[in-house]
Amino acid sequence: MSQHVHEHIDSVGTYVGILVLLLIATVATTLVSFIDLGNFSVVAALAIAVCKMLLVALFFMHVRHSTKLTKLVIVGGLMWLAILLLLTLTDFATRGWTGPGR
Amino acid sequence: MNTAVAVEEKENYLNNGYGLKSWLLTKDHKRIAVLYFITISIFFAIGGTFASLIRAELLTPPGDLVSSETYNKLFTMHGVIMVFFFLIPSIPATMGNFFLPMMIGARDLAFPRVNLLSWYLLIAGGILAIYAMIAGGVDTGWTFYTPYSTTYSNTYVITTALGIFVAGFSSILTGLNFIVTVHRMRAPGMTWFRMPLFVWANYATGLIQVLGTPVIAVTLVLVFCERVFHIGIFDPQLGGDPILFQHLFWFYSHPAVYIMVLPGMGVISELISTFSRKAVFGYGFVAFSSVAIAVIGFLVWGHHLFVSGQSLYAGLVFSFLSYFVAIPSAIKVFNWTATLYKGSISFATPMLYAFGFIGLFTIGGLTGLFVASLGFDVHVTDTYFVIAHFHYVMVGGTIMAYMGGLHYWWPKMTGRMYPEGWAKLSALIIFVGFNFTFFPQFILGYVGMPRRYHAYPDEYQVLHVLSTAGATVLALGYLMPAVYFLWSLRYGEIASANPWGATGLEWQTPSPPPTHNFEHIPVVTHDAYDYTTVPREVMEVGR
Amino acid sequence: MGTRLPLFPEQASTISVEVDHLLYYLMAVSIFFTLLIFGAILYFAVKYRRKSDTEIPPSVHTGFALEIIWSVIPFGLTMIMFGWGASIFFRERRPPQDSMQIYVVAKQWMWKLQHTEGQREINELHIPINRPVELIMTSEDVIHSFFVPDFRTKQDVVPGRYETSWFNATKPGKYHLFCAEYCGTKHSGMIGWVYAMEPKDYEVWLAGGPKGTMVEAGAKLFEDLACVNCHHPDGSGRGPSLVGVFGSTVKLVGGGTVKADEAYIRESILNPAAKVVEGYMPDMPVFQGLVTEENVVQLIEYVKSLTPPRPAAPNVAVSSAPPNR
Amino acid sequence: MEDSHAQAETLALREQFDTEAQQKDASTLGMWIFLITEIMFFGGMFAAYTIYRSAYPTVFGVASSSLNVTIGAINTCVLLLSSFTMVMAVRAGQLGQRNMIIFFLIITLIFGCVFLGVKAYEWTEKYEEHHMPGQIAFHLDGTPLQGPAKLFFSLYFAMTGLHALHMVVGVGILTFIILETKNGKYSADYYTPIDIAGLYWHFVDIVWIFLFPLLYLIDRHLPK
Repeated sequence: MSQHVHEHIDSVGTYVGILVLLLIATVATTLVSFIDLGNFSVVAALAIAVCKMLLVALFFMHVRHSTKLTKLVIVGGLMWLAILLLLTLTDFATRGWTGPGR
Repeated sequence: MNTAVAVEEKENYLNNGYGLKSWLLTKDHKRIAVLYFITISIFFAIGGTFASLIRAELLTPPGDLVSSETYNKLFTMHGVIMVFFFLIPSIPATMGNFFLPMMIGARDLAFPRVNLLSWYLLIAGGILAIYAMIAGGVDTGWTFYTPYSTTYSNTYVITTALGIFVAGFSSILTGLNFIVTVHRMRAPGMTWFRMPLFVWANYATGLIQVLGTPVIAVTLVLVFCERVFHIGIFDPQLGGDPILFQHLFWFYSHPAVYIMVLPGMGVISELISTFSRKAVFGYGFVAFSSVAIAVIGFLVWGHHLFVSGQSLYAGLVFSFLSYFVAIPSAIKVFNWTATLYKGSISFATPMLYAFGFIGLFTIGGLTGLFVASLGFDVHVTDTYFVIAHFHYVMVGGTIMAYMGGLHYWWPKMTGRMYPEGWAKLSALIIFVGFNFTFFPQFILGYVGMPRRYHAYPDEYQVLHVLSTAGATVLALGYLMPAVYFLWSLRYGEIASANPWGATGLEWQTPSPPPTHNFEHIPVVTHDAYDYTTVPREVMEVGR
Repeated sequence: MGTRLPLFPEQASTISVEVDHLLYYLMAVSIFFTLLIFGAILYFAVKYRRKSDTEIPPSVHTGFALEIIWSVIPFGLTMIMFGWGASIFFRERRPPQDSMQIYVVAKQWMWKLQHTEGQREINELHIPINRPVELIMTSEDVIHSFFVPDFRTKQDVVPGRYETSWFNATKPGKYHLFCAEYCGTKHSGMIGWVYAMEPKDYEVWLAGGPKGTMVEAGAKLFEDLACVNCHHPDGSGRGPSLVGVFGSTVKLVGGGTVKADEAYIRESILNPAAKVVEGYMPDMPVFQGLVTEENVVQLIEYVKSLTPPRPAAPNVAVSSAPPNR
Repeated sequence: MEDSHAQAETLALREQFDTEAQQKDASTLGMWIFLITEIMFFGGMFAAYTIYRSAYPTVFGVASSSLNVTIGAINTCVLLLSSFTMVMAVRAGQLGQRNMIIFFLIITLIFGCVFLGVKAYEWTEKYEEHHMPGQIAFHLDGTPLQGPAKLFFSLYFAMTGLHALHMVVGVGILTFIILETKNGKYSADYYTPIDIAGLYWHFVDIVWIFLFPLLYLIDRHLPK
């Protein structure tokens, strides 16, 4: 039952590369926020944040090499966060809707 | 008697250390389970005392026994203690802790020290809650609705919230421990679909504990901040929205209902199988229905908010989703009933509780369909109808299962049998008392009696008197086991390793079990509930 | 003492009949399944009781078809519950357009009610039968809930906004009014009576009240609070004209629109800078703390009176434009 | 009795496990599940944030612009650097280089403390500007809606405060692990605690990755 864990030891170069990408993304998100993108600016900010999250998770947290179960746990956790946000929004986004004829 | 004790002096988890330290610093999941059992029994007694006082007050229409301040504190503390300090830890922390590792053939949970820590957290939370009660109590209702709890109540809200916060982490850690244990600690051959259904149920419960509890923790942190710093998150004066609190609160507290009842369903699966000597009908369906309930349970919380000012469309969405919980619940009930078909049915006390559970849970579940129906719920929400409904699920369901499981596993935990005659009598008294207490409340609710009322109009008195009378019977029913269980510790018949002729791994080791559960880690070669594996002589000795 | 044993509430409103019919359906389904389960358990328990200590019953295979059947059929029955309940709810939440309006202000621990004709009541509500009555409700402190069991209506009353509820009483009589959301120490004392009266009796009762309608009270406040100095009817003042505003869609500074309903007018009085009308400065003083919730609803009623009733409202759908929150 | 059991179990393999791989698997899974709990814990606040930002978009923009974006961005970089040094420490653990573990952990610790120091500075600044919701003199220029402005800062303090609390806990864990490494507890065969502490540290980093744009970068393009 215990699948043996193969230790993947990433090179220093990989980690440095990821760090550089993360720093660039930080500068990018800051600069992008000074450009008027309308409603899209939230999307841009979140998209960059999600990319950064993926870099940290996949490389620094070794999710790349993790078991399927770990990946399932992570995806599940994010799904539950989505449930919390989206179902709460079903209320707040439809406040005041009274339906057809009003 | 004495000779029997002498003969029985094998090493087991109970006699391998007697000092206080050997208990308070134990890492043995069985001892921790016993610690939990003692703790929550005390909380049950406290919560029960509050309930009795509430019923006594409601015997007469005017508020004459206690003042309205006191009454409000009584029902609040009854709810807080029963929900957070009894029902949520009840089955998982006692029987789950004790038997989940044994049932999958493990020596212990994955994280024994975390397990002990979670008991201490419950104690710490409990002490805070009890301190709050002694210091002056709290009167917000166990739901802590804002802005009453944040701005208007001048009782011990912060201390109580802190207590629940701490106890919440106890629950999280228990769930986490169970999940990891089930994934990583199964004995050789113990595949997922050979696991007893009790393990499945506790696994599903663990998912809810891990995913839901943090949300109420952070909500209580916000309530705390609102009271101390007046941050405005739930304050309409600053543009905050009190309904947001209700969303966050019920995001946890609705699934919490399943934290309470799922392990009970797991117990019932074990009982029904053992006492009809049949594999549970539709094993796979019952197993998956536990997980399905855990998942769907997170999608329905808005049905507590139908009249609260939630939007019309959110109401429709949540009502619709609520009915999906009915499918896995129905699957369970039908499969249990079908398990009896062509079985060999024994009427031992645990089985009586199992019958009681199925009956009462059926009524509790079906009235759940009533209150999920929008137009109907508008009328009965916040009335005694709802009180009756959730007591049928919580008391008629969870506590029936808890009592059934306790009788079932008592010989394994203590090495002694309980007195069967008394136990049957008390099971009967509890069933009758329960129905007398709570059935009239359905009618009361539909007629219009709102919940949390200290005084009420005269015409509701007859039903209230019935309910209080039933509660008296019920209290008697709960006192009897307390007495005969204690009695059995010393005078009970010595229990064999497998007094019921059951199949689980926990029955293949002596009663009480040795510290490391098994002499040798078992190798599992059969599906769960395969009664052909039980030796004939065990069945003959079995009662 | 309990002189009668009520097992069923009065059917005193149009909706109560519908809710009761839904109850009958729910009960029929429940009783059927309860009897089915209880009966099966009892029958099996007796028929298959253990006859010898060592017997091992034959194993019974799981019937896949059976599992599907007993999942799908009950689910179908519950979908009827959903649809039926939802249709009642939908009507319950949408007051008819010709409803007579009554303003409700809840506070710990009393109900304060105002009729547009000027009658004011505490913990008592007089209404005519056979006429839809819409309640426009707010709370001064915590959440309360307006509950009339005999009408089968209940609605939480939330501070900081208006909730509505409506009913059409069908039987003259005296009915319980309860606060159903726990609101503090004297929660169980926050009760009252609803008097449903024949329309002519209601007229008599109304006439016995004080002179001066809510509109008149609102108009007086409008002058006393000096609103009139800026909000000129012809739009020449520093504030926008309020004529014809109620029910219209207002353009706001910074883009966006808002429907001028009760909530918007309340917000504009208490916190005027929140949503400023296009073309105006946010320089109206804040009235939060200066006017009571009851004053606010009088002002709202006055503002409403400045909008002539639309002849046979041509039911314009506004739901396509999402509201601001 | 207890003693003999205690002796039977070594630090690297506790009595309830059969193999070291099983133990490492269990610990890692346990940590990940704990992190899921943390996601939901922060999730409650993110839900509140989402609701109020969509209700009061303009005020949130004004309030956000009052935060110091340069400091925020620099602090983000500090935290990312600390994540890098943390993963380097884990790598040193994998290779069994004890001195490198200690070296990188100390650097991580320093970065963590710098982050907290900067955070403390920012909070002080907010306090002096009367932007703290608990203050009676609370006032935010540029918007007439002081209530919702307060809401923004409540969320700001609650979220960054909760994050900082996690950082403090992280600093405690790192200190403990540095000491344990010094005592020679870890090797290439057993470095699970370092690995797990790393997961925690990176998670806290990820939370900040979201907090930074959500709190500091709303409507920056608008003229002040």
